[in-house]
Amino acid sequence: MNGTDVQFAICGSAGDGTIAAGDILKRTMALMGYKVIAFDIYPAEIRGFGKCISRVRVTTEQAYSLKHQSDVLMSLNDAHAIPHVGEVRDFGAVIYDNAPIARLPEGGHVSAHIRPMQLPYGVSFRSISDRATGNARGRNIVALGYLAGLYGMPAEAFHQTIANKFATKPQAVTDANVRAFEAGYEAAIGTFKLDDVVMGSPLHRADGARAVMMTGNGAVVRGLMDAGIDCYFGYPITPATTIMERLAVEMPRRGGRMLQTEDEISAIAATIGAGYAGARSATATSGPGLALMAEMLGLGVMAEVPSVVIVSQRGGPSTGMPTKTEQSDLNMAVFGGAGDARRIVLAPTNVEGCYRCAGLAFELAEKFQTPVIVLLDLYLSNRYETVIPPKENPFEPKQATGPQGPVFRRFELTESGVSPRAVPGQAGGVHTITGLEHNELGRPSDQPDNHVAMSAKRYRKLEPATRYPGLTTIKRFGAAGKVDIGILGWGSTFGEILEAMFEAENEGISCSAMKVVMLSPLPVDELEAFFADCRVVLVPELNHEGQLATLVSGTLGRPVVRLPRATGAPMRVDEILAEVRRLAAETAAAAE
Amino acid sequence: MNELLKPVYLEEKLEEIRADGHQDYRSRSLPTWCPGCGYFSMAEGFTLALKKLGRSAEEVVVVSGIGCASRFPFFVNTYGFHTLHGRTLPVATGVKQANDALTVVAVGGDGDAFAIGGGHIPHAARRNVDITYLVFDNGIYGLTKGQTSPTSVLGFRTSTSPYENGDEPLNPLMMLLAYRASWVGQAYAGHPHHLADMIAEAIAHRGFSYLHILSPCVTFDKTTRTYRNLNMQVRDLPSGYDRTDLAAAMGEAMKVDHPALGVFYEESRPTLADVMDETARKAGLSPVPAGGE
Amino acid sequence: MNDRPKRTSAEPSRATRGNGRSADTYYSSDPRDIGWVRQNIPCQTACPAATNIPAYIWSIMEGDYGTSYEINREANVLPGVLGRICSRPCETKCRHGWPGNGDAVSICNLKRSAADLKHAGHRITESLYTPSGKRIAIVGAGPAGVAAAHDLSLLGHDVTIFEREAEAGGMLRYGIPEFRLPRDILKVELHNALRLGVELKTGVSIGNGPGEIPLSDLKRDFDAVLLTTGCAAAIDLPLKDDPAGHKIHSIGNVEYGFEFLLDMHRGTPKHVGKRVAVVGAGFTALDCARVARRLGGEEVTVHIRTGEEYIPVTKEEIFEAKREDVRMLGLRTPVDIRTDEDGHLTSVQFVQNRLGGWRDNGRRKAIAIDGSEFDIECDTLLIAIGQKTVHDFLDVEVKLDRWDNAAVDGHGMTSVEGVFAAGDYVRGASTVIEAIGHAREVALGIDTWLMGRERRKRMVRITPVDAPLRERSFDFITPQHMPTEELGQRCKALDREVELGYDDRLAHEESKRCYLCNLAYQIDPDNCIFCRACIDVAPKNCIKMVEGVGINADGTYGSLQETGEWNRVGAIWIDNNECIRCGACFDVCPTRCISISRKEFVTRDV
Amino acid sequence: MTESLHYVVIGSGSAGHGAATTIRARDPGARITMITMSRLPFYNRYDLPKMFKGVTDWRDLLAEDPKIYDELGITLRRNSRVVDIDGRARTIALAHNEVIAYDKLLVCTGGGPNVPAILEDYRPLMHGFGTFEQASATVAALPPGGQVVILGGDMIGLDIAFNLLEAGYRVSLAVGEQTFWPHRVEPDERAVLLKSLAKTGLDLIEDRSVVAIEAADRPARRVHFDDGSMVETDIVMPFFGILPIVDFMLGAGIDMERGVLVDPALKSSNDAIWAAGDVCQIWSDVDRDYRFYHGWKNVRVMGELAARNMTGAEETFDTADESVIEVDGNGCIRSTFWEH
Repeated sequence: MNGTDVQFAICGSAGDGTIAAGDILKRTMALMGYKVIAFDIYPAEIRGFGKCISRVRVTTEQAYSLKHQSDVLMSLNDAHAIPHVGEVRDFGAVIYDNAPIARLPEGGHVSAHIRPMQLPYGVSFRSISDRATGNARGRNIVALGYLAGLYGMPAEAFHQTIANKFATKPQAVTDANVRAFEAGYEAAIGTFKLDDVVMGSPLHRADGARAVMMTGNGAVVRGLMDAGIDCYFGYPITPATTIMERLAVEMPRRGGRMLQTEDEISAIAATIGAGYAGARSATATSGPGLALMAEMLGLGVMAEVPSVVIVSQRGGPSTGMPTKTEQSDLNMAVFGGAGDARRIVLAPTNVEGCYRCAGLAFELAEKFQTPVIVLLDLYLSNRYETVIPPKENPFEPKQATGPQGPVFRRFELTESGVSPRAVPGQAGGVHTITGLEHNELGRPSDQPDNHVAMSAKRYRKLEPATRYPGLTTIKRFGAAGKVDIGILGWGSTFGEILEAMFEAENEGISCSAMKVVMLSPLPVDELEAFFADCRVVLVPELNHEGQLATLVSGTLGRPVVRLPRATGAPMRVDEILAEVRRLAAETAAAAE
Repeated sequence: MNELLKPVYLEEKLEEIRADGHQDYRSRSLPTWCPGCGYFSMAEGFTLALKKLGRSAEEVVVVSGIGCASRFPFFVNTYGFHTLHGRTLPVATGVKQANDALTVVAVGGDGDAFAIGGGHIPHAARRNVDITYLVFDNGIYGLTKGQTSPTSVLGFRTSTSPYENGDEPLNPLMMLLAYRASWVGQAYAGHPHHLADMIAEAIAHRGFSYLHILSPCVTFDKTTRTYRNLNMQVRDLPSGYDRTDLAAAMGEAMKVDHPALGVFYEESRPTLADVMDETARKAGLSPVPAGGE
Repeated sequence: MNDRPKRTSAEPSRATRGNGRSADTYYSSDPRDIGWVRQNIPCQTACPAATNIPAYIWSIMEGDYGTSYEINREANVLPGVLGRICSRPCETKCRHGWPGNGDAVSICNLKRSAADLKHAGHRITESLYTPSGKRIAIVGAGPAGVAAAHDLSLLGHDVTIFEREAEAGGMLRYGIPEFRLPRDILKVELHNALRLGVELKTGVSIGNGPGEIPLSDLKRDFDAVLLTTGCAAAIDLPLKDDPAGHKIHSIGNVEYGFEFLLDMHRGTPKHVGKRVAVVGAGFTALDCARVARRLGGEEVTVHIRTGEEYIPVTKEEIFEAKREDVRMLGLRTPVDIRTDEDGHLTSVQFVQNRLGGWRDNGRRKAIAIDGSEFDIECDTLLIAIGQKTVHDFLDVEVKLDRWDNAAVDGHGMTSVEGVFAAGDYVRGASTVIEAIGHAREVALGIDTWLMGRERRKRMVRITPVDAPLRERSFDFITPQHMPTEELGQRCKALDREVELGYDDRLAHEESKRCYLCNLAYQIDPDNCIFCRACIDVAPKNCIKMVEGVGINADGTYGSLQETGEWNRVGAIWIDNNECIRCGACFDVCPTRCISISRKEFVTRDV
Repeated sequence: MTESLHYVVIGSGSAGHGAATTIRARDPGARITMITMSRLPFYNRYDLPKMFKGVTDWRDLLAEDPKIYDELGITLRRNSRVVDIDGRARTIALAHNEVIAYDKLLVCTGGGPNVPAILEDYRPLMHGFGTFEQASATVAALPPGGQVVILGGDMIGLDIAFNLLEAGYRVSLAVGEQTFWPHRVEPDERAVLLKSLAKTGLDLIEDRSVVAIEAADRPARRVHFDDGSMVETDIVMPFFGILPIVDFMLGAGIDMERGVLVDPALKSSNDAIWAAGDVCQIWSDVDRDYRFYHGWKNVRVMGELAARNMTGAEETFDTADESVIEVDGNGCIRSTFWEH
């Protein structure tokens, strides 16, 4: 391997500082100029003993997903880390505290589970922290320091990150953490490194642009902010909450308004209310919240009110697995609710896509006067990637609205299907909108011809969305032209698909991958072309039934091979690869 | 000369009405409520109130849910949003958040407000969103042709309580007072002038104002909440009543057999917008808290 | 009668925020109110005497026949008379008879019942003016003269009536057969009219002849003279080759009906043959035919130029005549009278007509068909084609109009200062009620002229009514038939009254049928919430959403400009022209913004 | 279903490895845990000198493919130090506070370098070669063609010395009592052997005793002798034979002398504990004493024997090779210790 490609996993219990350690690690890596993809897994529990894992993949070349195998696992809590020892590759490292204070039963220590090809590093984080800072709370930072020392990372970069992280706390906190880091770092210097994990130097961009690190949710926030969000309404729900939390910080500083509502229904209701009143307004939720919002989204479609709904999916149905990732809300996002309620659904595949989709969602919502759902999942919401921020704000500012002509026909049946729009406060545009079927003036009408015309309008107007400038609605990767295996994917899973596809290419398999960012309306022409090029199309996704497979297969009337996996964890590259290999073999056999 | 007996000359009256202009606040569409419905009273009172307050049509947004009362936006010539069952207040909150300059009036019936939408009221009230909530309480579901509502009286027979309603009706005024609505009043559809005045006062109030409007359902309730009965039951608030006394307001609200008309309670406290402004001020002074991204 | 549903002001607490009203009266001379009454009370408007019909019917409905009688007398001093023989122009205009509303109210019968059924001890109440010292001579004690005398005497003037005949009453006494108008009724009514101090001089002719008083004397002796001599001569029947009909007087058994009746009522015994032909189409013609039946005529036919549908006689009259075996034959005009060698009538030659266009008076033209002459054999011919005024009694020159009637100005004064004229003498042959109505107008004119100012003026009195006075069920009551004498008995005596009059039950039932058009239902737009509950219950298209109203030249309202656009609706308005005063709207109005007031003409001191 | 027995083997050297595989062969249902302080899977320490010839990756030193542990169902516990054995409770305690219960325990912890008391203080200044880590550090500390001072000798040290010479380093050997450990060498024999050693290119330092070691810049070490002489060198490596590693089982309640005292069947005084390899002293009926039997072959044999006995056999250790050291025809030293 030419460049660096190391994935660290830090696992501990909530309260161990696992995520914080991972956070410092990935920020430092980003600061140093590496590309970073990171993903934290939180427990559903508030505190106590839930498992936290922070995975950080550090690369010099572009990576598309986390690797299913980590190079290094650092355990801050053996009980939680033990199940993850297996994810460490052969000749990778497992780092753990070799002096826990509680007596453990047999197998209770992570060392009991280290595979023969993995390399153990027992370090007494606790006692080192005790010595360095006077208490054991800094053991996560000790461990981080140990990691840094073990792999020869520059301590100064970590110092800076630590200082940033504790900027709002007393200086003593920063100092203690730095001491803990240094102590761990020194411990590592005295450790003989046995694994083959190697950190090379980061590559720096020719244009000198500095990458920043963002989560999918963070990128969503940035996108919403850059697109000029006026109002946000939300109700806390994992894994979307961080969007609201960050907006709560950012929006008041820029004149926007963030309101925590009493439930998701009111969140979407207020979002649509604000959208009606001319604001760029958004809400964010997860599957259960989206289920509650379904009725309101229908209203948004019917009343043609712009609104943006960020949905970060998690394990379902019902309360499901709040802290696990899943892509099982596609059906609801695309079809959910009553009636023929076509809306725009975007599913970014990476953090940068989250930024663009969130910002463009406002443009689309405004241009096409419809709710726009940006469909993330926990894995994408919470994963960190290094992103080069655009030099200039790429989003169009809010478009002026206004009535045209003496009689304001809010729902005029135009050729495009998009009607003139006015917002409250504008003279000459007074109108009433409704969730009832209505005529061009917005008056309730259940006449057959009218319903046909209006339904057609609501579908017709969204067609150009698939070609919206600046938005990648669908894209093919890998070999062009005819291939044996096509892999079709969406959302967070597409990173794994790409990794698998490139690996398969390396193995000589004729394959290609396509991501579908716009799930509704579906870019049918491009999909048709892709299907025409592929002997077999494989659709890996994180749900039980294969919802994209059903959507695409149903839409195109073409067979697909499903690879639905709903485990709560991200898709495994090796699993995709295995399926690709199997299909390639079948294809080859069939060809003979 | 007896002025009361003096005949009304139509052309003069029409001229007067045209000059007054309150009919400009009406939409072109005729209200689709049953003839005689008390909701007409609020529609008319609303237009009179807007005229009285001098609000221009385009700066007013009427938000409603689902139900007979919620058809209201179609019948006024302001911006209107006929939303979903029970979701009036959140949508109205959204509209107000988007533009403080708008006069936002939420409108709904008793089912919309207290059954499906009951969960939203406390929050709009406690946040003191500067909107006006007009609830038209006829104690029945009219649009679905006569089922029991949260304010249906005990013993009321409806299509869903064929053996008489046994559920204690809730007391909206007590609820709203408890929720800390900063303006709580009650009016009656049979007293349109008073109703119009109350709507005007409710809209003029800065903060969350709640006006409970007693109205008969002339189609599905021929026995309980009729004009005849209400005419006999309603009363004025006692003389010397102190509208800043929450305990007194509660006391009056408890007298359900003889509902009082008037302003039960009024207080002045920061609105949601005020809080938002204060938040913005604090945000401007503070370092950026970490977290989130 | 006491089982009538009582209406109570059921809505309580009205005084707090309702359209509270206290009982009071408001007088308006606003042309819109005057116009309202004219527009809304078609019976009263149709009545030449402007009888306040709804008011007197309401009194009947309340069981108060006396008051009903008094209300009648305010407009028409002879209710008992007119209740029997009135031509009933009111009934043809009655709102209840409008298309879709059913049949007209039997107004006239009710008028009669007021007179007939009032308490035996009923006392007439009149308001007398202070004596003015003015003296007025009235020539002719027919209905016009009596009516004028009555009014003028009330106004404080000294009135003397000069009557040529032996008794007062004019055509009432001498023209109308007793089976239609019993003479005792007439006598009482005339007495009631004149007993306030009118000096009645009968058997006194005004004229130039011997024993007659010249008009100029009257003019000299009185402050004013009123000529109410009516139409004192029959119109001649023009015959082929004899346009003036001279030969008619020379033929036996041929007589003018007017003179026939006059003679008969003066006491001259009259006879007719078996076959009696009557030519004419008015009350006189029918009276003649019916008298002929009673005098022994077996085959009595009435010959009409047009058709019975178009003649100015009430349907009831035609009906009763037919029941008495009088045959009505239409589309013919007499052109000649045939006689035998003895000069006795043998037959009448008619020419066949066809119907032409409409004439101004609402009747049809009859156009003779050339060469269609035919003969009808008969023993007696009675000609009753109309009467005309005569002026040969005048010794001063009074200008005539183009119909040879006296020409008068707005006050009723002729071209001669101080000489007024009223009734048929001015208007030509018309109905009794027209004569009375006109006479009363002229009486006011005389008073104004005499006193130098208008003392009385017609205004609209507006009084509140708490609740609707009717029930919707009243609208479905069918007209109560007038009981009549058995056919077998009728012709046995000339003075046996045919129509027997309503009893109390019939009168009350019929009275309920009146819409009481004088009740104005009005919505107060200031209190209206535009809920359309009233429209919903309205039995007719009587309540409208309006944005404007047309104003007629006379100040009355034209058509309402309706709109279906909510923001153009200025008011929900009750179209009183459509309104049948059922009261349904009043009952459903949630804000009690509908008021009821009684609007009626009154004549008030200025 | 009866509970399968839990065999715990402490130590992952030849003895432990051989024992574990043997147990597995004889008791397929058994649970087998192997505990070792080593951080690497089983590799042959005798191969470590290859590192001077450029073999630096431990994977090239593995004695077995680590997959066999999975295949054989042997739990390999590395980087785990046993700190106590409770012979009654049949549990062992690990340094990281984990307690493991056993049914039968085999101790084959081998031995650690024997460092004379006088050199104790200089441990940080000396390089070892007992483990891959030590060897790697040693190799890393050596500049090309650098100087090595080997103190003591012993057969392990000599092997390393030869490899160092072969790799082009300069090697000084400060000979002493343990130079030919574990062979028992008669004084005459010793002279021959030393002569032979000198022939190999070793710079023999004789008749001097080390008294101090000093860190310096370049070269990094100075070795001071009792005669006041001083040798500059890059590294110093002590080789004074090995001592059984038994300190962890002082509280086990079994009979020990220097090593664990076992009967010829390799069972200790506790019925559930066996010992094999460099750690055990075996009763010799011949010698009427407990004896150590060092050397790769012996160790391996002991491990397997103990395993067989633990799994029901009743064999005795009676085939021990006598260690032999001699100078062959080419004048080269030949030792049974080195035969593997």
